[in-house]
Amino acid sequence: MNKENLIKLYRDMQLIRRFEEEVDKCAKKGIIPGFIHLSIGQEAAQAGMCHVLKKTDFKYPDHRGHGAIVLCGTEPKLVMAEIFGKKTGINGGRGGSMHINDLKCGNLGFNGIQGSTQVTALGTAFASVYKNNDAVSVIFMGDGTLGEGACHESINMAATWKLPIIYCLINNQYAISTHYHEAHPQKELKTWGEGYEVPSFRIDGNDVEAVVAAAEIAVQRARDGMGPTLLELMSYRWQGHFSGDPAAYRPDEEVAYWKAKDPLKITKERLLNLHGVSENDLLVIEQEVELIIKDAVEFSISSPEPDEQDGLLYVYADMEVQ
Amino acid sequence: MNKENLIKLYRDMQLIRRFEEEVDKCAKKGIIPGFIHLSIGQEAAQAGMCHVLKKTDFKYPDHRGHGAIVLCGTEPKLVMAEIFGKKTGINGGRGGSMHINDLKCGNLGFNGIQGSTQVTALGTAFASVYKNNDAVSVIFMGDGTLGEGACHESINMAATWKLPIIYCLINNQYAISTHYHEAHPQKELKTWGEGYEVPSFRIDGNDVEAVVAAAEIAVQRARDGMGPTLLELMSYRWQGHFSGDPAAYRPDEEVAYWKAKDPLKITKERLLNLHGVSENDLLVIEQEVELIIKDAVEFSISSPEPDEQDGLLYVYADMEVQ
Amino acid sequence: MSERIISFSKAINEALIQEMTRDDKVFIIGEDVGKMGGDFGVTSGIWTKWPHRAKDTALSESAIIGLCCGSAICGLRPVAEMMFADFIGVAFDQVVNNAAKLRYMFNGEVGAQIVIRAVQGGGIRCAYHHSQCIEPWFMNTPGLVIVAPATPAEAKGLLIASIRSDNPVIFLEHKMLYNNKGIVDEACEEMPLYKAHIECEGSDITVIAAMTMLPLALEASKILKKEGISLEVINPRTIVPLDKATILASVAKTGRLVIVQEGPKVLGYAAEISAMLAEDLFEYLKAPIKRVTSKDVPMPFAPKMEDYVLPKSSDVLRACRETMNF
Amino acid sequence: MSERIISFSKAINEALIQEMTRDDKVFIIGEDVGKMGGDFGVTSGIWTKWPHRAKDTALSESAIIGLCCGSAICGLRPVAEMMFADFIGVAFDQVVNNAAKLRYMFNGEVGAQIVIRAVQGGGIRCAYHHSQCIEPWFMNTPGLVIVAPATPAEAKGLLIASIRSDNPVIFLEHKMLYNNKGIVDEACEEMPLYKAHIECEGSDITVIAAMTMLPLALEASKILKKEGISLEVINPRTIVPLDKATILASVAKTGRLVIVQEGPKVLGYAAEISAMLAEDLFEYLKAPIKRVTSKDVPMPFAPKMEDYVLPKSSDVLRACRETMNF
Ligand SMILES: Cc1ncc(C[n+]2csc(CCOP(=O)(O)OP(=O)(O)O)c2C)c(N)n1
Ligand SMILES: Cc1ncc(C[n+]2csc(CCOP(=O)(O)OP(=O)(O)O)c2C)c(N)n1
Ligand SMILES: [Mg+2]
Ligand SMILES: [Mg+2]
Repeated sequence: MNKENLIKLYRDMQLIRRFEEEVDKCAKKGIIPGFIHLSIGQEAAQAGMCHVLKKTDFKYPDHRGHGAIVLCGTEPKLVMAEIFGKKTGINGGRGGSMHINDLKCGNLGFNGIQGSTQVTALGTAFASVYKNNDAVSVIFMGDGTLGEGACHESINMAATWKLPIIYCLINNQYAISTHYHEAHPQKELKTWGEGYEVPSFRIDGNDVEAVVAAAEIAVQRARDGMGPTLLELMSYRWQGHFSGDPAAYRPDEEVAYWKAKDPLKITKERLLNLHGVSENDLLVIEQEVELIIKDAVEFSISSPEPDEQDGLLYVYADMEVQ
Repeated sequence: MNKENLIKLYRDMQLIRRFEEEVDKCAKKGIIPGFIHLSIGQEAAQAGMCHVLKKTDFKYPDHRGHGAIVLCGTEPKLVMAEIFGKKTGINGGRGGSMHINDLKCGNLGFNGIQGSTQVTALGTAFASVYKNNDAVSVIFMGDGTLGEGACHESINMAATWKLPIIYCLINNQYAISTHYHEAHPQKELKTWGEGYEVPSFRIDGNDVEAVVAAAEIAVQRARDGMGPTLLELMSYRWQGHFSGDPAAYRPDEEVAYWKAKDPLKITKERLLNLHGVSENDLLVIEQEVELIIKDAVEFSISSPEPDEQDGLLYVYADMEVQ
Repeated sequence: MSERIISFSKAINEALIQEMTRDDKVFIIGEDVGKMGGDFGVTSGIWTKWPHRAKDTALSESAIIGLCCGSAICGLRPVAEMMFADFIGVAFDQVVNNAAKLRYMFNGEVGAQIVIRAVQGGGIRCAYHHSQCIEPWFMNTPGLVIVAPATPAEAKGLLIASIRSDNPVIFLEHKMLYNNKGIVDEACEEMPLYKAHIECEGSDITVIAAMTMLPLALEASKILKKEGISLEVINPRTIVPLDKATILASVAKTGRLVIVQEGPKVLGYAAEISAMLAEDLFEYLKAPIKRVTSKDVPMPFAPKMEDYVLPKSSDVLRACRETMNF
Repeated sequence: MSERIISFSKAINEALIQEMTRDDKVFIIGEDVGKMGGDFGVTSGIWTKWPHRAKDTALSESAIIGLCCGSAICGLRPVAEMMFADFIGVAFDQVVNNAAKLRYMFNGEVGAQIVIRAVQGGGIRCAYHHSQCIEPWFMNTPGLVIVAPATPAEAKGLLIASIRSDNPVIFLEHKMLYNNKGIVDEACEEMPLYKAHIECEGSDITVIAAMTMLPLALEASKILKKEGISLEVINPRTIVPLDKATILASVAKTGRLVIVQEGPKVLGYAAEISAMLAEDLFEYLKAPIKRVTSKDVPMPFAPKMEDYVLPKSSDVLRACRETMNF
């Protein structure tokens, strides 16, 4: 990968990291309502996948999807304000952390029921075929979500009809407290995709270059009408399932091992050692990101709460709820 | 396989064949209510599987399961009377063709929602482990039913927990009008099982000896605590989806090809040519079967209809419905 | 107006073809709806015309509804068939948590303009997994519209309106109605959603009855007329949202209400109508609001039992007489 | 009777441990119910005691309920957890077409003696996929029992009774109640199902309120007492089947009824209560039957909006005053 792209990806990952860290802080301060799933540690998987996508593609970030969401194209401050439940949020505060959509840039991160976007994506992918355009549909999902029956119905239909779908399975090895080997029979989850004769690859999900390379193949196959691809991106969430979860179910060494495999650190080292980028160049990027995040948090805090009656909007196309 | 067993299997298949033929006749005469799915052509798959099972095993025949049901141990006339909706039916006429249960012999053919028994069987199999007994659970299913999400949830859990389950998938190549290659991506459906690292075999489902051999392996694995096995038994239904369906969606040559592969004929020829059984020996068996079928039909026709209020029974354990 | 007489199922078929001709964003999807033309033959002839717009699927009801939602996001107008309404149980989440909430989730930017044709109801002797009435499963979920035609003309007109609607519509097709015949205008256009129809005017008792219950109510109205009891029979046509205005106006006039509903009594849709009246029109009521329903059991197979479980003409007559004599 | 005070969630935990100790056919199953002790910590300590009777599963709700049904056929008594009640949508078919009908399908020989613990309701700011009230999804299905405890003592006693029941029970645990504290007898045994509880006697208006709605009703009763309005507050405890006798007796006395229910109004369980009364006790009614409910929308995320959607104390007061002044 060339330097410019890798720098851009470093910036993307930095944006995710800092976004999530601030969300975490604000959640712990109690100024974000509800519960929050953070993607710290999984930046490379999200950034690498988003890197190869167009605005017109359909992206389905999941509950741990803030990272992919801020890279889809929505202004980070509008995402942050949504997480805060503010009127200025991209969905007017109706959705919150688990439901952040922005159709303008193909962000369909709306569903809190695991497995649901798997079958919804059949529809956006089907529409690409129906309308004969080149948009692909990318489902972000976790290892645990693979338990849902909807995953089977989805890949079965996608593979049969050769729909342009990418199953971007970020295997962070746990579903809440349950290790994927306790919930699934396969040594590698990619084996599941092979059962449908779907090209399936296990990739180091913390190596953003490896992710981009695999994602490019998958997206090209989809655009070429060759059907779905399953990418199993191995990664880890540094925190517990939700902000505040002590995650006592994971061995300390495991956490330490994965923190050492920090996707940002890996990329930074490559930039410094292989691409002749200076610490200072990166500092500039980090500061630029810092401004965005600071702005997002301030914007969110200072934004007004929604009107209580806003919750009554948009139920029917042609009727008002009283 | 020794002669005695093969003769017994011939008799079992003859019983299914003749049972179904009479059901078909009565349905077409209009003396059976509702609709009926016949298993003519699939006798070897049903008989071969049932042959290796005990009364204490849990059998889940599906909508095309009359054959397996009469081999589970329930008296054929009680099954027939149920199909007729008579008071003397094994379920008092409450169930009919699609819902014929008899717990005494482990017949759990109760479900008309495709995919449902797949997850129910997890429970009977789990109970075997919980109680530490050797009962296995056998799910009869069609190629089309594999579309249901429940199949995935079932095999995923069964394989992870090594539950004693056999997926007896009778691939008769059609789900109503839809060929399995139109609904599923795999060349062979057994590939699906391999996606869960479940031993999966495609077998000639019209060769009763091949079915028995495979079933024995699968059942032994289950009893030994080695987990589930998937058997894809290739076969064909001679009739349409339901009694009366003209099945115009199938090429005539295909039907002719499979009728030539008649499982009864194949077995009969083996008995005559390889085992020194005489035509007359087989005639005796056929006549014995004939008596059972005749008795079943007469019993069913002459049995009383249920009382109308019988439909109100057994809703709650401790309350009556008015 | 032409005097063309066609069946209920033919009326649905015509509506589909008419809308697919008019709008190439409309497509049909479901198990065996394409090549074979549907398990009940309702979609016949469509696949031949538009093979790419008549999709036969695997047995994957969640995928079917999910696909509908996704394609609706892209502006398409899918019409899905649930071969038997009961099977929607395996896709319940997709209906309730995806289709119904899609507009809300998307801030009104898009919604799930999908139609789910669900073949429901008892009477054909196919027991508890192929005979249920599903509207109570969905009525508590805001965002859904539930439509219930009783005649071929309604089937055609309401289906056209449902396809054009920007809301997700569950379109109930009672299987016992498929062979019923009636006058349907070939050039028929949409019949308005959310509007009940007064089938016959009367002054003593308002009787509300949808789908197969409507003939029972109309029969009762003829019989009771001879006894000097005048029924106003209302066919709701749309079950969610109910046409409150028409119902209230009628009961305000008659002061008496009997609701005839197929399906178990407990929290069937008759409960909502009754509660609505008990709340909004109390002072006009002259007698208890009666619900004539199926018995509270799974549907048994044997004809005698099934007939016993379903509401009967005599039940309607008894309820009306009791109401009148209160 | 001991004066021990414990939380609602602890009460459930105790009930589980007590029944698992008593009967080795009882086991628990669900996502993260074992090692971690449940997403809300309700099953903590069980896996340590009985690792083989506390099964952590994949995200497979249909498999969970299906497994429960199958194991019930073999005589076991599973207690499943739906981490959030909303997720039962993906297992809807298993509840409605398998568990509920199992006894019927098996001719009464066996039934689904299973408990599904479903964590439901709004208030914790987690929006429309984690805040729903699910009882209306299931009430029209014969064969199911739906239980709705409001206090720690009820949680314990009713859960014990539910586990011992031979019917499939949906056991609603409102998440806003988990931290509520109350007196619970350590040796507590079952509290009878199907019995409503009169929380306070009164003469003017019967108010029915379950789970988190009960405190609203009790608060209203205190406030209105000062205005000379006497409320009889009934906690139904079991929602299906309703304790008709207790409710009818109360309304026969007061002649007025207000039902306070969380969840959208259209065909919420208040509709069934209202319809039941309008049918059976019409002559005793002095005023319209009022339903105080959530607004008919998906649950929005932002606190201000969520609070606006949920029923409030002031809504109850207004409804009672209007009823009284009718
Ligand atoms: C149908 C359904 N079941 C359960 C949940 C609760 N839930 C949310 S996330 C989650 C774990 C998901 O694990 P995984 O897919 O590995 O994603 P991760 O959280 O690890 O990113 C669970 C059980 C849900 N939201 N929907
Ligand atoms: C959930 C569900 N969807 C659809 C049906 C309707 N249906 C019954 S059998 C059948 C085809 C099944 O095909 P297959 O599994 O191949 O079995 P076969 O009929 O060929 O024996 C269909 C679509 C159903 N009963 N349940
Ligand atoms: Mg995970
Ligand atoms: Mg088949």
